[in-house]
This record gives sequence, structure tokens and C-alpha cells, in this order.
Amino acid sequence: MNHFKNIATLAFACTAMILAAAPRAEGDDRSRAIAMVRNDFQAKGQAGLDRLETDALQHVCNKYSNQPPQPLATLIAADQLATVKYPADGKLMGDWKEGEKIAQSGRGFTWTDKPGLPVGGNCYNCHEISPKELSFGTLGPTLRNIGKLRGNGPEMQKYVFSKIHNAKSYNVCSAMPRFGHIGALNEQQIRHLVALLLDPESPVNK
Amino acid sequence: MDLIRRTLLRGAGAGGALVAALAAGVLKPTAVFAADWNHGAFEAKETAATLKALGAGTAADSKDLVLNAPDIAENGAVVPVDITSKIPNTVSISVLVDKNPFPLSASFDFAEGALPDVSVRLKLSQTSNVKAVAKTADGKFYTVQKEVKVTVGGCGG
Amino acid sequence: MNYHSIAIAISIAVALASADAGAKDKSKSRPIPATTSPAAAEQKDAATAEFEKFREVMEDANPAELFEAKGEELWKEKRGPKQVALAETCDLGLGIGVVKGAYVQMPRYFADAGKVMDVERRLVWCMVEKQGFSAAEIAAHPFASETATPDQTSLVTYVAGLSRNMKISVPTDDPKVKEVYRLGKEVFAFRAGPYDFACATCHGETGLRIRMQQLPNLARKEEAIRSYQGWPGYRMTGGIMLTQQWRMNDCFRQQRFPEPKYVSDTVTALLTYLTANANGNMYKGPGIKR
Amino acid sequence: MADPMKIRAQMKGDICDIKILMSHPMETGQRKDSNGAVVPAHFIQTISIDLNGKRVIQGQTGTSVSRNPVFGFKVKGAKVGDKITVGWVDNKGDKRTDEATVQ
Repeated sequence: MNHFKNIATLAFACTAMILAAAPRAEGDDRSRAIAMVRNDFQAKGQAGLDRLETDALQHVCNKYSNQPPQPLATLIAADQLATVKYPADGKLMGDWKEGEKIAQSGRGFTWTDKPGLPVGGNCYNCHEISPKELSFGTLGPTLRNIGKLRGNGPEMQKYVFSKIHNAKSYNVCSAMPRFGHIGALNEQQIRHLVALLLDPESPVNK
Repeated sequence: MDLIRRTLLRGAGAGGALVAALAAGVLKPTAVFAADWNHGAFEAKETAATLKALGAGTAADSKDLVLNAPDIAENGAVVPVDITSKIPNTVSISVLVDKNPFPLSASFDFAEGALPDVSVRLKLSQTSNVKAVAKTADGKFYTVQKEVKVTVGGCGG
Repeated sequence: MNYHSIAIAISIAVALASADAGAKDKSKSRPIPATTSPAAAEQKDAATAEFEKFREVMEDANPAELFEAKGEELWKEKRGPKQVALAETCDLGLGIGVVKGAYVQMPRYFADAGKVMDVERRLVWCMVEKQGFSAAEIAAHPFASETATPDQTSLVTYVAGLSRNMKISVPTDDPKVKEVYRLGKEVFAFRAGPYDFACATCHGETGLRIRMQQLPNLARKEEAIRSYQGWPGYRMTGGIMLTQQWRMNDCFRQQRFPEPKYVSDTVTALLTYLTANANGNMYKGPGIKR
Repeated sequence: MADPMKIRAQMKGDICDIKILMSHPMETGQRKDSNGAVVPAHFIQTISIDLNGKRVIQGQTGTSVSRNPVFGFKVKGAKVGDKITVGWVDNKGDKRTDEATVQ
């Protein structure tokens, strides 16, 4: 976490310097809008006002309209990847059937949801996954046959685990939430999702 | 037989006190219609029992009874259904949803002047067959059905 | 921060300053969704076509009309502690009591309130300032539930009904409106919360879906109309009448944000941005929603 | 008292097309409110349509008719200016009658 803080501070420092060097007209609207938002919201259910405080990554994505300059993006991605906690026993694949249930659910974290776990993985909201589920979103790429196409060896398992744990490890301003990083999905749930995507027995690869 | 009289006779089946009350001028005709609600048919929990309660146990399939409903409903809470009978002398149309807790949704009697054509919006608790049953003046029953799929909503919540 | 990291920061900042200019032109780094399997795509299109066919049937007799009628009554009736009618006191931007065409020309700036206001905010303002209703009481139950429909919801529906088949024309020449539009654009892009979501996360690209639902790209004029058309809308789920204020509120809920205060500057700014993006399109009146 | 209905009766050729919107919760008796309590059944049970005072259609409805019901009917032998009267009665005995003129 210390590492993360350093980088975050660094990012802020960079941001501040660039702002000072080349002020942009929209920067002013942006800070005014954010101030307005912070003034206009109220806590409800589990959704507290702290949710409007942006962390370093959100700050950078907001600042650069989701396209941070490459050196900064590389730095932050590495930093995010460093936050991924892999299971101590090294086992990254769980039960794809459990994974399917998690992928189906979109519940969790809204002010009408009960606080606490488990929350859903929201996967079908954005991805095509099992061929049996026709009601899928297209915000993210299709994951159909992903295990068949890209293998299911240890490296691939590790990649998928880390991608679900913290999607920003690979694409800093990705639209995908950081499910493990923010504590939405626990280790066991992510393992089940890895199995849903990579297990040869999973309908995803049939 | 006109509608009012049929209503009265059925009301009598449900309880003679009703007819007596009406005769005594206690109840206005509209109140009679409310009491006339067909408990047996509306409270039946399976299609077979509903049909029996309607007297339509032996309804025959008919192509002249046209049921228009979506293949996939956007929302099970409001499924538009339109039923038209081309069967001569159709006097009533009922509509049922097989998988609902109580299959019978509605029943309409048509008097002189009204066409046997009705549109109505129904709740479907899940994917189910929707069934129309038409009755002719000579007491024969005809039926048609169509499956309506109910889909998953957005955002999983 | 120690001396060493400051030195690094400076060198990176220099590198970034030169990279910054080019960054904006780069295409988004999000991977392009691969084509879905043909069978699934076909199924989807059939479903969408079916929804649209029956949506037309349902719009032909929309329960929203019941709320329009209720709203008309509420507009004309003397109500509230001050016992005055909105029809005699409330200016929706076209003069006191003028309703026709008002809906499609809002949000707009109101000098008497010193604010840019959307329709619902303006109606609530009139209910409070002219009729003497309590703002806090109105804000306590802002939206319709399965047991009650707030008066302002019916009023919005009535006002909207009197802009049926008229062109959306938010007065964007007004510098006050322009300013609020720019703020709304920023609110639309602001990412925060546990899921790092902004409005733009789901509504900033063309041709995408959440589950089966098509997501309009609300930054594009051709699609922005979809944030406007059909509102206020009779929602099939629950069978209740809902307004754009509700829509914004529920988007923030799904965005995992805290709740925007009712009729706040932020919601008006967002509505100004979305509505002005749809300027020039024809409004078809209160609609029906899933 | 229940809110008024919206009734539209329009001649299309020699057929009068009638559309009726009713304001009613149509509670099934199976739904639970936010506190987990069952919301009692409350639904329209009978509807009637009269043309110039003569009953032409009579219906019975159950809980699976959608909230704020919408009905469509067709009647022959009506003409512009005729009177259409629609009534409903629900399971609690609440009722409502409204009129429209054929257009």
C-alpha cells in the first residue's frame, strides 16, 4: 500500500505541474462541476459521500478524459497490478457452476442494496459469456470460447484472475470495475469466475 | 337471452339472496355485476380447473379465433394481448395465462352490436402459454393459444 | 515525498507535458467488442423488433394520459397554503400560465429564481414560492411509488403533454444556459464511486448494450434524443409514472453514487447537457418505459 | 374516490373503436411491500360498457390484468355524437363511471 501511495502522490504532482504549465479552459469547468457535485449529493443507504472522493486513478482518468499519457498510464497500471493478491495456495480455478451464478448477478453497492457481501459480478451486463445466456451486454468484449482460444495454463489463469481482481492493471481507465481491489468479489468468487472462463468443462468453452 | 338476465340467473346460482335483494330494489344493477364475479373460475389455480369452471372443458382448437400477443414480452408486467373471434355468434371471450398463480385473467360477454374483439394488457409471472377461449350462442367453446416469453431485465437488479 | 522522488516527478512531468498534446487524438484504449456469435445476434434483433412493434401498440393507449389529466386538474386548481392556482401564478418561461410549448424549451434561465431550471425543478419552485408548499415535504417523497404519485409528477406529465409533436429547443444562446451546459458535460464524464463509473461509462459510445438494453450514446445529437423521448414515462415495472429527475436519480444509484439531492443544480446541469444535445428533434410526448 | 377514466371512442368506418384507460392499482394480493408485509388484493372485478344507455359489453377481470388497466373494444351501429358509458367495480366495492362522446 505504501508503494501505491507514493505513486499516487507522484501522479498528483505530475498533474499539478502540467496544469500549471498548460492550463486548459475545460479544466476550470471540470473542477467547478466536481465541486458542484460534492455539494449536491447526500448519503443514502450504504452509499456515503466518501464515494465522491476520487482516488489517484480516478483522478487521473477524470483529468485526462480516460486517456492519460503513456508514461503515466504505464506507471499506474504497474501500480494497480501490484495490488492484486493471488490466493496463497496458488489455486486459481474454482467451480465454473458457481462462477456462472456470480456472473449472472448484478446486485451490490447501490443505496438500495444491503451492505456487505456477496455482491454480484455483473459480468453478463457487459460480456457475452456462456452461449446459454442470450441476454448479455456488449460494453465489454465477448468472452465466448476464451479458454479454447487463449489457453487455460497457469499464466492465462493468473492473467484472468488479476484482470477480474483489478481490471485497471492492464488498461488504466478501463470501464470495468476493480472487483477484487475494492472488495466487491472475494478470492473464492474470483476463482469461480476464472473457472467459468477457462475450465474446459465450462459452457463458455463448449 | 339478454345480458342482464343471464347475469341475474348466474347471480341466482351464486346465491338466491342476491336476486331477492334486487327484486326488493335494495341493489342497483351495477352492484349485481360486482357480486356476479365468477369466483370459481377466477380462483382456480390450474388451467384445467379454470376451463371446467367456465364450462369450457371440451373447447376445440380453432383457427378462426385469432390471438395476437408478442413472441417475447419486453416486460411481463404489461403484456398486450388482442383477441378477435371470426367464429359466428361468438358471445363471450375469456383469456387465460397458464402459468400464472390464477390462470383466468379476464372474461367478456358481448351483446348485440359489440364485435367479439377485445384488447387487454396482462401480467405474466413467467414465460407461459396465453390462451383465449370463445363461447358461441349455442354453448360451444373454441380455443387458441400462444407462448409468450418473458425476458430478463437490464442491470441484473 | 523525499528529494529523490521529486526529481523523478519533475522528469516525468516534462515527458508528460509533451505527450499531453497528442493524447487527446488517440482512439480510446478500450478493446473493440468482438462480434457476437451470429445466432445470438439474430435472436437479439428479433427480440428488439418485437419490443418495438408492441411498444407502438402500447403507446396508442398509454396510462400516462391518466396522469396528464390529473396534472391538468392540479395546474388549474387553487391549492396550497396560499390557495392560488399555478395557472394564475407560475411562469414556465413563456409567460404566466402558458403551458403549450414550455416543456421543450426547458431547461432555461429564470431571473426570478436566479437559476437555470428544468421543468420539474421549476414546477416545484412554483409550488413552494407561489402556493406556499413546503420544499422539505416535497423533497421527502420526490418520486412515484406503487402507493402514491407526487403532484409534481402529474404536473410534469401535463406540461410535457402540451409539447407533444414540438421541436426541442433549449435556449443555448443564453450564456447562463451555456455555462450550465458545460458543467453538465463535466458531470456526465465524472468517474467516481466503488466501480469507477461515470454516466459516460455506459452512455459515451454508440451501439452498445447492457444485457438486452440498447445504450444510447448521449453525447451524440442523433442518440441524445433517447434520453429525452418517452419521458416523463409510464414505467411498466410497477406501473408508475416517472420523470427525468427520477431517471437521473436512478442512474446515479446504479452508478453506485450517493443520492443527488432532489431538484439540485447537478441534476439540472445534467438535464441541460442531455436536452440541449437533443435540440432540433421532435418530442412525441409522455411515453411508456420498460 | 377513484381517479377518472380516459375514454376514447372513435368511428373508423362503420365501427366504433373504444379505448379505455382506468386508474387502478390492480394489486394481486401476492406482492410484498418494502417492509415485507403482503399488500392485500385490490383489483377491478367487473367492467361494463353501454352505448346510449344500452349494455353492449360486460367483463369480469382478475388480478392478472395489468395495473392501470387498458381495454380496447369494437362496437357496430354507433355514430358520431353517441354516448359511451363505462363503469367498473372492484373487490372492495369501490366504483367509478365515466362517459365519452363518440368522435
